[in-house]
Amino acid sequence: MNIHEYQAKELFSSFGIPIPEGRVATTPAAAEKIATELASPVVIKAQIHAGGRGKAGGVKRAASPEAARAAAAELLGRTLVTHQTGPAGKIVHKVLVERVAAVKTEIYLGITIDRTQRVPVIMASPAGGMEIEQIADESPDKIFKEWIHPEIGLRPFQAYRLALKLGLDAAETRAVAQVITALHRVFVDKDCLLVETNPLIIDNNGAALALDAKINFDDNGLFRHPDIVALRDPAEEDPLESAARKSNLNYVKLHGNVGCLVNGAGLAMATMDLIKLAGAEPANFLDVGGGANEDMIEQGFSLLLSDPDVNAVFINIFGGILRCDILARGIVAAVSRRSVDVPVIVRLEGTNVEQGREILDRSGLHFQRANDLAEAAALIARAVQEVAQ
Amino acid sequence: MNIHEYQAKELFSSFGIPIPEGRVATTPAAAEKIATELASPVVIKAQIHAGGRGKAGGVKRAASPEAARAAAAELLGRTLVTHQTGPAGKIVHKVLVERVAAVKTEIYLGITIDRTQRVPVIMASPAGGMEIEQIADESPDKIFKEWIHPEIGLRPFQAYRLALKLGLDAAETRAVAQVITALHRVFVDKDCLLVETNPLIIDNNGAALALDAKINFDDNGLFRHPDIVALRDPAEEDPLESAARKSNLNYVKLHGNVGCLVNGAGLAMATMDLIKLAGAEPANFLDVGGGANEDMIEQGFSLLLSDPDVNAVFINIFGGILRCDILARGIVAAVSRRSVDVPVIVRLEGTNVEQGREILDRSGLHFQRANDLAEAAALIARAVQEVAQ
Amino acid sequence: MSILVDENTRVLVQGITGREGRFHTEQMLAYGTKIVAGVTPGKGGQQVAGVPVFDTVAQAVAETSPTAAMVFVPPRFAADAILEAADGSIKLVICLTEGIPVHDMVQVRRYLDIHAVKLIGPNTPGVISPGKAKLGLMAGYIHQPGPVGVMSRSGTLNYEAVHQLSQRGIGQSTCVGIGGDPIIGLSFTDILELFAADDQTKAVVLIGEIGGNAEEEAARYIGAGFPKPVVAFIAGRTAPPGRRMGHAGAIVTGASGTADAKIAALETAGVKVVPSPADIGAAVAAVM
Amino acid sequence: MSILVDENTRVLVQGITGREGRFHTEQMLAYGTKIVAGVTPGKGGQQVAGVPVFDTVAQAVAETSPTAAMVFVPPRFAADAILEAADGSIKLVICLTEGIPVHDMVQVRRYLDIHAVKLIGPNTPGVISPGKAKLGLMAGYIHQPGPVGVMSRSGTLNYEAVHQLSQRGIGQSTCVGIGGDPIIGLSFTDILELFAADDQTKAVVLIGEIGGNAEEEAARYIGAGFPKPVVAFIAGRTAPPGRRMGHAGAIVTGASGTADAKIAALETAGVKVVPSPADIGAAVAAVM
Repeated sequence: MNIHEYQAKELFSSFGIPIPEGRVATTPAAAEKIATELASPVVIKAQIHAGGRGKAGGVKRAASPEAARAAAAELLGRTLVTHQTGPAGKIVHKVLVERVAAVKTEIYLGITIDRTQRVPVIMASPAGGMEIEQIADESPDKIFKEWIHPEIGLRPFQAYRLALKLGLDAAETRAVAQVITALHRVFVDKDCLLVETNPLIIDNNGAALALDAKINFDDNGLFRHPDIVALRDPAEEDPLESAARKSNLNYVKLHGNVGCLVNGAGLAMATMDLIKLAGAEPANFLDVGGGANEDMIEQGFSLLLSDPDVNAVFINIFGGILRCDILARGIVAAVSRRSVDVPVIVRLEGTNVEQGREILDRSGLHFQRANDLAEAAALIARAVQEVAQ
Repeated sequence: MNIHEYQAKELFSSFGIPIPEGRVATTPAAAEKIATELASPVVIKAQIHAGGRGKAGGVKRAASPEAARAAAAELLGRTLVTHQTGPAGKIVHKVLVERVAAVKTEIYLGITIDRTQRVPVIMASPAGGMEIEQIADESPDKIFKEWIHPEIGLRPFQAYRLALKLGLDAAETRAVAQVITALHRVFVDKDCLLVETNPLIIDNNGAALALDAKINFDDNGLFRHPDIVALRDPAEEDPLESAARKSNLNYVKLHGNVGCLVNGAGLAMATMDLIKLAGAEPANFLDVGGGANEDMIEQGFSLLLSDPDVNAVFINIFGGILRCDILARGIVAAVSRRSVDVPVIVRLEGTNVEQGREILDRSGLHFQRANDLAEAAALIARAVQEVAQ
Repeated sequence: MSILVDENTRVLVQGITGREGRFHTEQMLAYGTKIVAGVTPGKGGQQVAGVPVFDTVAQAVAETSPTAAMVFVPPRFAADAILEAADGSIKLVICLTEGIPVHDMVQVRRYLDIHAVKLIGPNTPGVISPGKAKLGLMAGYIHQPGPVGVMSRSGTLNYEAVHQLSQRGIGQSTCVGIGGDPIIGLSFTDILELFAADDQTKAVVLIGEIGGNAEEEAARYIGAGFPKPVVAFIAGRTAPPGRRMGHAGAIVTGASGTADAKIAALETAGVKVVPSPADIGAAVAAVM
Repeated sequence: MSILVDENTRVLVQGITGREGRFHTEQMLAYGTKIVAGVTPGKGGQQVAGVPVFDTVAQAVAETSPTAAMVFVPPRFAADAILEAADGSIKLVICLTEGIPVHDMVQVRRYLDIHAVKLIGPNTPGVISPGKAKLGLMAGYIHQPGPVGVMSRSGTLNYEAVHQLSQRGIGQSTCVGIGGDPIIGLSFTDILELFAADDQTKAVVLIGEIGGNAEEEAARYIGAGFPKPVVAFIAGRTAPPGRRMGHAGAIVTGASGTADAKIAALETAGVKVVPSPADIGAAVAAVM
């Protein structure tokens, strides 16, 4: 789960990380008021769940309250397209109005899980303000890392050792070491997958200040953090994806026209690969997961049918935890509520497969049965051709 | 560092451990008022830093507010002698007035550091209400233990496994497991050497309730816990010991007449042994420690001289971290401020011993020099005999 | 032979009284797996399909001496269950639970390493040595005993591969789902080491997917002299970059986690990588 | 020979720029100890008595390859310093600091065990192999090279024992203060194992005190066949029970920690236990 920059900054601040003075506004008038109160040049930052806002024109400076109002007016309601939003972009509903800081030095700090070492890793770079991937490409020798020993956690000597590599003076090094320690507490205490501040700056007074803040939470850990769940912004989510999430389905909207319902993320990805190899494009990724019940299957199938782009559906199930009879009942329930006017190809195998097939056979649903993936690929290719004609 | 039962209970409560309703009173009238407000039979418990209060008459029941007043009047100002106070006893300045609980089951729970395993150990026993030493003597099979893996901390399965051994029903077992988990958090979060509730009871409604609470904090960890330091009750401490503590000296008043000033706890204890073998009794334990400076030595020596019981002093120093020259300067400073009318025996060895001896020799202090422990023992024996004559 | 589990494996099922735990206990018993005990706190003294249930792992261990534990408990309690199994000196734990917080797994994995406990998963369909023992969720009937070791990050793709093999009459020595989470127990490389030493295994199928670098590590290991033929399929070649596709494992980050990078690494190591998931069976038949 | 430290030991001093760190660095250099580096955060680039100072252990290790670290830093930073030394792959750490919170040491000791790092202390005067190297606070001049290994929980009592030996012309192989805190690194038993294997050591002096059960454990180990004569003294026979006498170690709790219990256990194991601290030297002379 992602949150907005302003929310991440508030969280940072509650862990003792210094952030610029500022507030969020949803109207140009509110932005002007904040700028007046700050009595300083301000920066106006579009609040959407995507990086790359600066390059896309989502960050503006304003020297006066009037200019702040104008900048906010320009951003609010506008659709911002960055390299992370996809071509549809995202609508700006909120802007963050902040006091402009006097930047002396820009630093990158980030914490994530290193899957190879199986522990958290803290990354720091004096090349702040750039994307970490870009730093890694262009100057990998400027990325410094500390791995956490889970049995003792981050230790002060590590925070200091890492900060020391950034080439700062003694007081600045101590300030950055403190920010590193606090960032790590955010990372651990809030079950994060990523915590990042880029740039963390040293200002003209030698103080550290997080000019940006990005947090990605582990969805699996959210049950421990009702305070974080409360920060969710439904406006940032695709409506179909939100509906899917409410049903505990893992759904990602894509740009093709063959809807697919699969159990297991690996098989779901392989199914997308198969659809492509058959000359078609998947309309979505939908993993109903291992623990799916009838309701979830029904929801998932209805979701596919409600996507106007879908003109063929491929159900590909290899029953394990998810039993084929449950799958079949869910499909039947969905079909009983709405008409199905696109071809449906079904490939069913695994636990309780006989019952599942029997239930589908008796359901009155018109579908094409594939006995294996090769057959399924052929049926998909044919269905797509027929639709195209 | 120790705190009162009522303070420990408040701390327990802040960690979610249920405690009986009650408040502390310093006057009989206040005790009556609390009993009136509780509108229930109450128990009146003398608040001193020592166990064994029940047997010593420090805990009384009162069925009415008037009886509560009378019981408080009897306890407040009285000197209570328990097996932990020493023969001098302790004066009761406060009483805790609590609602009487309906006890169904009494349990012992305690957490301390197991020095052999080098990890915290949680102990539980269904033989609650007895001293743990007594349970260990009389029914060792009724003490159950869980050791903590420091790399992962106390885990729920351990708290449950331990609670399960107490022979309670399912809901009670869960309640006790929760108390175990919370007690462990107190133990770790507050740098404790001992956390104990004895008894923890199950009341008639099946709820767990800590009827008693005992905490001993690690003095070395107090710098992290100003909230705990604020709970210190100077009335509970020997004035000489308090003065010593303020000077960072480790002083324990004893009942003999040979004062001793030593560096190192081991040598200090060995010095006491030596005094006893020489036919005398040590007046104190005083370890000036390795990091002692001139001031601390001066304070320590003055402390000895201010004890009216002392009629001979033995200074036994083997310099290591503490250099002999520093020791000597401290002694000289103390002597320059007050007359010394008791025999002083000095045994000096170790780092900078030559400078130390020279400083003492030139100080004008009359003292007897011992070249080794055997000589020191002989000099002590003679000094004690002379005083006795 | 076979690896990890066989007819002598004595299994403890944690969370045996839950819906899935109960269902799969029955399925595994029907397959012939030797399930000796179950654990559910508060349910000690009950039986599930004739298997005695205990309140704690310690009790189950004392009474029934299991050699492997299977964890069926819900995500928020699963880390604790794994640690309880390890604390009970069980040296092989198979955790089927999906959705365990990754920070829990950081702690768990480290603890298991310190105490030399092997973990399969979490978020795995489990392990099966066909004809000997099934410790997992897979449909037993699709498997046949034979010479091919199968390992994958994905559950259902694992079944797919096995199904294609069995359809061709090619049996399996052991099939292992290593799990789809960011932090898992045994890796492809660990399993390859076991397959290398296993007489029964004559070839290996590796089913990978985008994200992480488990496949790249496996490729390095194979390239350094793995003695048996390996066939691989990598799922997610057509997944758009930067979108999360179900497994936390399947986030494409940087060049190292892409399908192309993985395929290139495997091919360099001499692995036969098939482009379509429909071709796995045929490719194995070709190398046998 | 000798144990733990000798003329080849390359020493890193953590907290070298502090008052005690500086003083004892000079003393140790004067004794001939090979001190190769010091560490104090923020003081990198300075020198102390000709020894280069670094900001971090990692830098010091990279530049000077120390084989042992000595920790002189204040109590609230000492645990971190020990961990930094261990993190730098230094396999012997001697921590002189007194007053480290016991919960810090629980974590530290566990981490060192996992990473196979030997710790002496904390709250120890250190280790000296007379004539070879002094890694500690003890006055060097009281020591002589020779055949007796000395170990104790108390610093100054250790000096006392050594002094009595040297006065009689009996030298020492290595003298080890194991530290007086509740949680320490190497125990009496660990040191005895080292002395058992050391050719130079012909007899051992054990200086114990009330509290804990380190002496009882040592007695069990000696009783099981320790091949050299052992002389012991236990301090605190006259200490009143239940009072804290300086070392956290010296709280008498239960029967096992009393001087009488320790003396009985040692005597049963064949150890010569002397009643007065003045008699240690004579007793050793008698067994040589």
